[in-house]
Amino acid sequence: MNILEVKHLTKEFGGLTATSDINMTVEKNAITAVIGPNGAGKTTFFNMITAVYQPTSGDILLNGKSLVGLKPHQVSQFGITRTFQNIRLFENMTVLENVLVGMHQNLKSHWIGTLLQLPHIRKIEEDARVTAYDILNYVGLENYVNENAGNLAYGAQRRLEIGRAIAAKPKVLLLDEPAAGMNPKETERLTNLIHDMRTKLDVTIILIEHDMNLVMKISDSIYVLDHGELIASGKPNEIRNNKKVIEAYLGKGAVSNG
Amino acid sequence: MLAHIIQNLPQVLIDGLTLGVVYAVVAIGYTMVYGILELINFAHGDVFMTGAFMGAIVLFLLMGMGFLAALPAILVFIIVIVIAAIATGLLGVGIERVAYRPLRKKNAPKLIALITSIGISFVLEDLVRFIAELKTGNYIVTAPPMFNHKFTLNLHSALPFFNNATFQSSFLLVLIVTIIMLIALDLFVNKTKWGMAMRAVAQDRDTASLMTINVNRVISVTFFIGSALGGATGVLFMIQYGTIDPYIGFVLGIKAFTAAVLGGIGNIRGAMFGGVMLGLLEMFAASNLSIITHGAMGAEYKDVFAFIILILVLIFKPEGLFGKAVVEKV
Amino acid sequence: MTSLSAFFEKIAQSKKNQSILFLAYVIVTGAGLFLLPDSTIAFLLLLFSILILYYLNLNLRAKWVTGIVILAVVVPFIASFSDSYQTYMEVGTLVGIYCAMALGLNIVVGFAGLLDLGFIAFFAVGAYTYAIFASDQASKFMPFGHYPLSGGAFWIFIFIAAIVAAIFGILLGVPVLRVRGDYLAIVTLGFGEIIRILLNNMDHPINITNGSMGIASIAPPNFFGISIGSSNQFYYIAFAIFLLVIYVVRKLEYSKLGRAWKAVRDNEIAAQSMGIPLVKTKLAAFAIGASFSGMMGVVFAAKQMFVDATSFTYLESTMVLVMVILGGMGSVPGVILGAAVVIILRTQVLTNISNWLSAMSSNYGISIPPALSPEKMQLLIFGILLIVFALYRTQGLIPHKNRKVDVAALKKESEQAALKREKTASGGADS
Amino acid sequence: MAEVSNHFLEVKKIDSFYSQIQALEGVDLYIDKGEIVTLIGSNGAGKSTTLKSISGQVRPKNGSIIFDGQEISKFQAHKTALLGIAQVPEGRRIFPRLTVRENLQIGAFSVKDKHVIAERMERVFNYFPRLKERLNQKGGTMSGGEQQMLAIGRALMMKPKLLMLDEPSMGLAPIIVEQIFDIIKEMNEEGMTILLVEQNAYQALQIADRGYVIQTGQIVLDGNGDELMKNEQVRAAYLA
Amino acid sequence: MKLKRVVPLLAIIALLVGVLAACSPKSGGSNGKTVIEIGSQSPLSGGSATLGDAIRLGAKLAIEDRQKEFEKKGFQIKLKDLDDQGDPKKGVANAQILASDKDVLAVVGHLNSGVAIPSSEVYNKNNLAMVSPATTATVVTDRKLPTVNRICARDDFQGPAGANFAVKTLKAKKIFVIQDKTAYGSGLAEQFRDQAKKLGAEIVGYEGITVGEKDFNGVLSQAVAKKPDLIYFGGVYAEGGLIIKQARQKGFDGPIMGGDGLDSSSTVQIAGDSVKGVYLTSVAGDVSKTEKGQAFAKKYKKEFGKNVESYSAYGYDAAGVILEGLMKAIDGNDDKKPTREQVTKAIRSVQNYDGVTTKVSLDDKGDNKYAKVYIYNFAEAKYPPVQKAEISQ
Repeated sequence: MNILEVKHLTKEFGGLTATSDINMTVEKNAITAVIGPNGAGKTTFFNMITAVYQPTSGDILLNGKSLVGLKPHQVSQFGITRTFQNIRLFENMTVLENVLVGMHQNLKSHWIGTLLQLPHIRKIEEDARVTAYDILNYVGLENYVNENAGNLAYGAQRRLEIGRAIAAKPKVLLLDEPAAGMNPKETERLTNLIHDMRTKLDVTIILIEHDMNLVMKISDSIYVLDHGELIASGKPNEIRNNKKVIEAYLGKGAVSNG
Repeated sequence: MLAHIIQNLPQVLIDGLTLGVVYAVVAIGYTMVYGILELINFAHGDVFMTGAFMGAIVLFLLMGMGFLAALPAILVFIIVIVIAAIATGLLGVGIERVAYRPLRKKNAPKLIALITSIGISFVLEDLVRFIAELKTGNYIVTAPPMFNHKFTLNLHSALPFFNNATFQSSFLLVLIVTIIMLIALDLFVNKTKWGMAMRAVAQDRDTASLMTINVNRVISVTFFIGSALGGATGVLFMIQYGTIDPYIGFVLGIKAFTAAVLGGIGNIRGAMFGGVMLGLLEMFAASNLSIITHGAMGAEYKDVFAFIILILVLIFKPEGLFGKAVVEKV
Repeated sequence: MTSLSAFFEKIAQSKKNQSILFLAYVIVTGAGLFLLPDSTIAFLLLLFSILILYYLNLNLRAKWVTGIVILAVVVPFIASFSDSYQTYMEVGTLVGIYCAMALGLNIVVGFAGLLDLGFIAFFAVGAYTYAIFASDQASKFMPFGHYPLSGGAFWIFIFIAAIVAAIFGILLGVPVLRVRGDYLAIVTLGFGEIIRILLNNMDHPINITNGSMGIASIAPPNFFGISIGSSNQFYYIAFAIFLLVIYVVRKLEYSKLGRAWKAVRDNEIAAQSMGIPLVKTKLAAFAIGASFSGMMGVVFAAKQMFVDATSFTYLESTMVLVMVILGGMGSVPGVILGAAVVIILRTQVLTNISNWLSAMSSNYGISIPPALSPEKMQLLIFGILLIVFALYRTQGLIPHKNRKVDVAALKKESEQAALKREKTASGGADS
Repeated sequence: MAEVSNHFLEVKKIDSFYSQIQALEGVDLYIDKGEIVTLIGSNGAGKSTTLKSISGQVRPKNGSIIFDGQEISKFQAHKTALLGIAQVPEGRRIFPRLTVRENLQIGAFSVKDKHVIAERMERVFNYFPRLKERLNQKGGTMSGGEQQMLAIGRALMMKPKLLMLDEPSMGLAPIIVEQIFDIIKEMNEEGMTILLVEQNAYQALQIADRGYVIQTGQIVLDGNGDELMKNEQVRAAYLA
Repeated sequence: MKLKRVVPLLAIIALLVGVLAACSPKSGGSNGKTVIEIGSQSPLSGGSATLGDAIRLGAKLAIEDRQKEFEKKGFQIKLKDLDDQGDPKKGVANAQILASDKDVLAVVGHLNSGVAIPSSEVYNKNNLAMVSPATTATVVTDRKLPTVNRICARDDFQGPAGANFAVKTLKAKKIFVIQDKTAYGSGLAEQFRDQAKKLGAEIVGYEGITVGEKDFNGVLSQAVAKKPDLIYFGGVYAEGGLIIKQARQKGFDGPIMGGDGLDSSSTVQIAGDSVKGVYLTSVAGDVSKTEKGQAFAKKYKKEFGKNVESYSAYGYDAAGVILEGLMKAIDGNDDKKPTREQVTKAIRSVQNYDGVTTKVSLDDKGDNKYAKVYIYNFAEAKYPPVQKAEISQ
């Protein structure tokens, strides 16, 4: 079953085409990778799915419903959350609070209830904290619960972004370069985490990544963008041997040597 | 009703232009600093005020030494405006050194720099008031009258639907000097090496520093020019209106800032346009609001009128009339 | 020096010692105020105990109870022996009023990160809301009803004003949402000015605010038949509202809404991506922040018995902002301290120094020009304070700290919950 | 501190931070005159930070940087540039509202002599004839490839002793990337010392004399271009 | 304790030390005399500082002049002068200070009606008598507070008096009214407008300006275009001076008229030569007209090194009324220090007090029956202007 469909998605910035006519179908519970050189339009593509940008033309369908024209927070409420390439944490809030913000749309508490100290609202908040702790545990940040998010190390910040995103209980999770800045060991942990999330959290994952090891290892399918155009898509093996991809991205050397 | 408004139009234009060019030059000071540091320099209005007082001091000194009577007025004026401009320019550089540079080094949030600028503004207002009061017992300072020859623009005989308009020679002086300043600034910014450096720093500070540009020095120069222009305008203001007090900068500063935002903050030509436009609008509102509203709203609503126009402009064009929309990179 | 600090260290370790020392401090300063009833220092030192209390290592509830007892009972009681009783209580009332306002602005600036330079407008709206109906002003444009309303209406008006101010907050918020960052500053400034000019001019064509003449003879509030007119009575009203505001702020700060504010402040785009509606969240900040000011506006109008537009200038907006920044943006105790320091400086310290100087000049013939009077140098002093704080203590007097949760307890709860889940899961499998 | 170095540029054990986060941890590298050295690594590994630490945009907390016998780790960016280190920043960073001519002129900001500036501009046009056609166009209106040429040209206007390029291939079509790399090679052959930061490891290693691999702020491998190209680890991580 | 925690504490302590200096012990009357204080509140800073300072100095001189009489009875009179900054909030806070000082038995003040109204609520609560030399707004005494008195004329006397003069004497048929949107300016301008209308003059415009600005050309070009016979300005000299000047620059040669807010040397200083042909109504008489007044002016100049302002003499007389009442209260209390109630009553009962500039008899509202309005004209750019008429109620 296709959970997400992207049809002819095009974005222009004042005459410059950032992405043009991108089509993509994502099966439920699949892991899809979007690769391509820097500046190929991958992040713009993510921004359109999450409504940070509105596409110039084309359509995005989640479970058959169009997302075009929605506000970012509505897209999130529909079940798509994301992480960011240049980390966007709430730096002056604690790690736990960051995850709690992620849970925002699923919390049934209301501020008037909070002021009146209604017992069931208190219960919701208490449970939320426990759940948030569980999530932190899950992404391996249980020792930084009270730390300010801005003070975490780079890799930990990336994991917190993932934790925050899954706290929103997304149907589709977009990861923008989750392994950037991680060493091989951390990358391996991340790879396992992504695998695990797919099975445990029943989530569909789309990721942008440059680390080919990771991409080839976990993706069910790969889409390759170059200059805003989709130049190839398919299973990892197909992509690995696609000439166009090799020329545009992996480097010509890979052909002769590979 | 319309006839009334049209009759008065030449006079309103002259008065609006006088006030508008003053707004324009002060607005440029805001815009230059904003363009380069993305900081609203709230103290700029008070730099303008300090310039007016420095001009007054020089003028009184010259008068005390008897130069005022001995020299032609225009020469006295040039001496006064040049000295005041240099002094306020240096003041601006000093303010940047003391209050903004340390924050830049610390990478402090922008709001903090805004707070220091409010602080500087308080200090300047009070210091000037304090000195003026200590000297004269009254902080309202009246300059000796200069350039008060009266002209009448005899429009009525040629164009009977207009009334005659009058102005003083100081109006011509203000207009000519501000236009010279605006042209000189425009040439400086667009044609000289330092102007180029300023634009480069405004566009991309990090990269500019890679081009052997001493960013701090460029910022100092920017503050010097912006403040010197402000100070010179202060002198013009003193000559045009004759009376200054330590709070003129506050009142005028808010308006000039509004003008800068109206034109698109960070854009020098936008500030010029915004200033002149605001001056004209205000003058138009002051002389015609009660005619238009049949007395329901009088001249006292002119500021409301100005602010509402600003808010409307910002709602429909959040980056101002001449500003460029900045797309945040995600 | 080292022995001294070691000594303090030792004391600081024991809660009991701390409490004893604190009690001793309160007694000594209280006795000081009792014996030197006109000494402002004694009064301020007694107030200072609240700050000490804040730093004590006691549990939260004990601190709250002690604080409330000191402010509601000890201070007014001792001060009542002084000739300056009303002055002290007036200062206390003003501190209460401005603390609530600063806390309101703190929601907008500190929590939600929206710079507001026209905040005093909401205070004005609150004050006028009450003033119009508690004087015969309303009868000038209202075709029905008898005005002034009775003093009992005051209590209702506190809430009406909160709502009216909140509506104005939303009115301001709507255009502001399109504008970003520094543009926001000028729009809010403009809004504040518009409100002030309107209040000053709405005497024709319909006389709503009585224009620049202001509204005089505002009826005093009435509390079960007691007419409230003096500062010591208003002190309790201001104090009660202040407590309410603190309660609201403390609860909201760590609620879903509070987190949403801070998330929007820290990163708008990420916050939206987490499902936070930007418009609603920002408007809530403006509305709630404004409502505090509105409530205190009513108290202010009732206390002054006269309102006019001159009390609501841009400078006042800046002063409230100064309180927030000086105290520490986003930090509730900091903002309270900031407001207290600014008000006490303005109304007591500077005035006292000026009076002393003028007494010097008349008693000893030392002539000090009035230009030198420190009271007039308020702006200078605040200006220097602002600069110094911005440069050297960017985070304010009491910097904001995030509340820390008890990790051990969370861990335990989480384990228990996991156990429970397992049980039900296995139970489900069994059946 | 009298640090000595036998190399043209030597970076010794620098630690650099972005606000509180450590971006570089004891990075060591050197470049000799006339070399092309490349620094490869994934996004966020610390490549750009290394360049910025050398150029003075980021001030390293510890360690030293010696250029031409001079300790420069405490220098501000414009001073470093005056010494002859030019950096072509990541993403080109040309001045969008300056014309092409002004962008080039600003590269020679420290030069007073107009003839010298004209001369240098001619040299830049030799490498990038396309720039000459667009002299009066605003920088921001040019295509990505042209912008990259302009950025390199702007750096050349400084007549640098060391040219540092930060991801020149970023977002460019392969054919343009090839052109750019050819020009880089050409410049090097004419005597320019070059430090090249690239994600496109294959292409970078092909033209480089030596290379370093950086991972989470640490240099994990170094060697000459061929060695690295054959290294299994490098191949696995970057060449797919 | 960590250093970071100590810093804010130290900051606060530093502030407290600051207060220490401020807390002067009450000097219990030199040479064994009982101290009685008279408060004074007027703006010593801000746009109308010239007027405010004149009140303060006038009061000071009055106290010095009668000190001997009180010393004979064993009292020493002191002036406690506060700066209300023309700000109602400041005024109220100061009023609170005065009220809580038990030695203060009466207050001279204020200049601005907007400040006097809320402050007098505090005085009234504390039974503290106030005698105002200058607040002209009708509402000040219309509230019928027992503590509130004034010796100057009310707006509903001054404004109409000006209108009478403008319409009847100056024969103005078309009048343009400008006001500064303050309590004082609006109040006066409104009274003027209403009376002028009643007398059959046409009000061709009624406009407001913003205090603190310097450019009033917008309003003035509207005014000049309407070709009025007279421009009336309700407001203070800071704006008034400029309006006069800019109106003349616009070619308006007719008479310009204003209220007592223009009755200051600063008007001349700001307007310069343009001030010629300006008329003003003032509640303050010309001291130079009488011998008594001339003597006062001389003494004032000698004492303070400044020329008298319009309100110098009114400050002097307001304090004089207080001292008169105080003396009566002392006499009525067996030469002991009287209570505030006694002083309040005694002041209200002052009749036929002969001051340097006005005679004072207070009515049941606290208004002065003998309050007069004077009309002045600037024939030359020189202060004081020439007195043209003296109008009694």
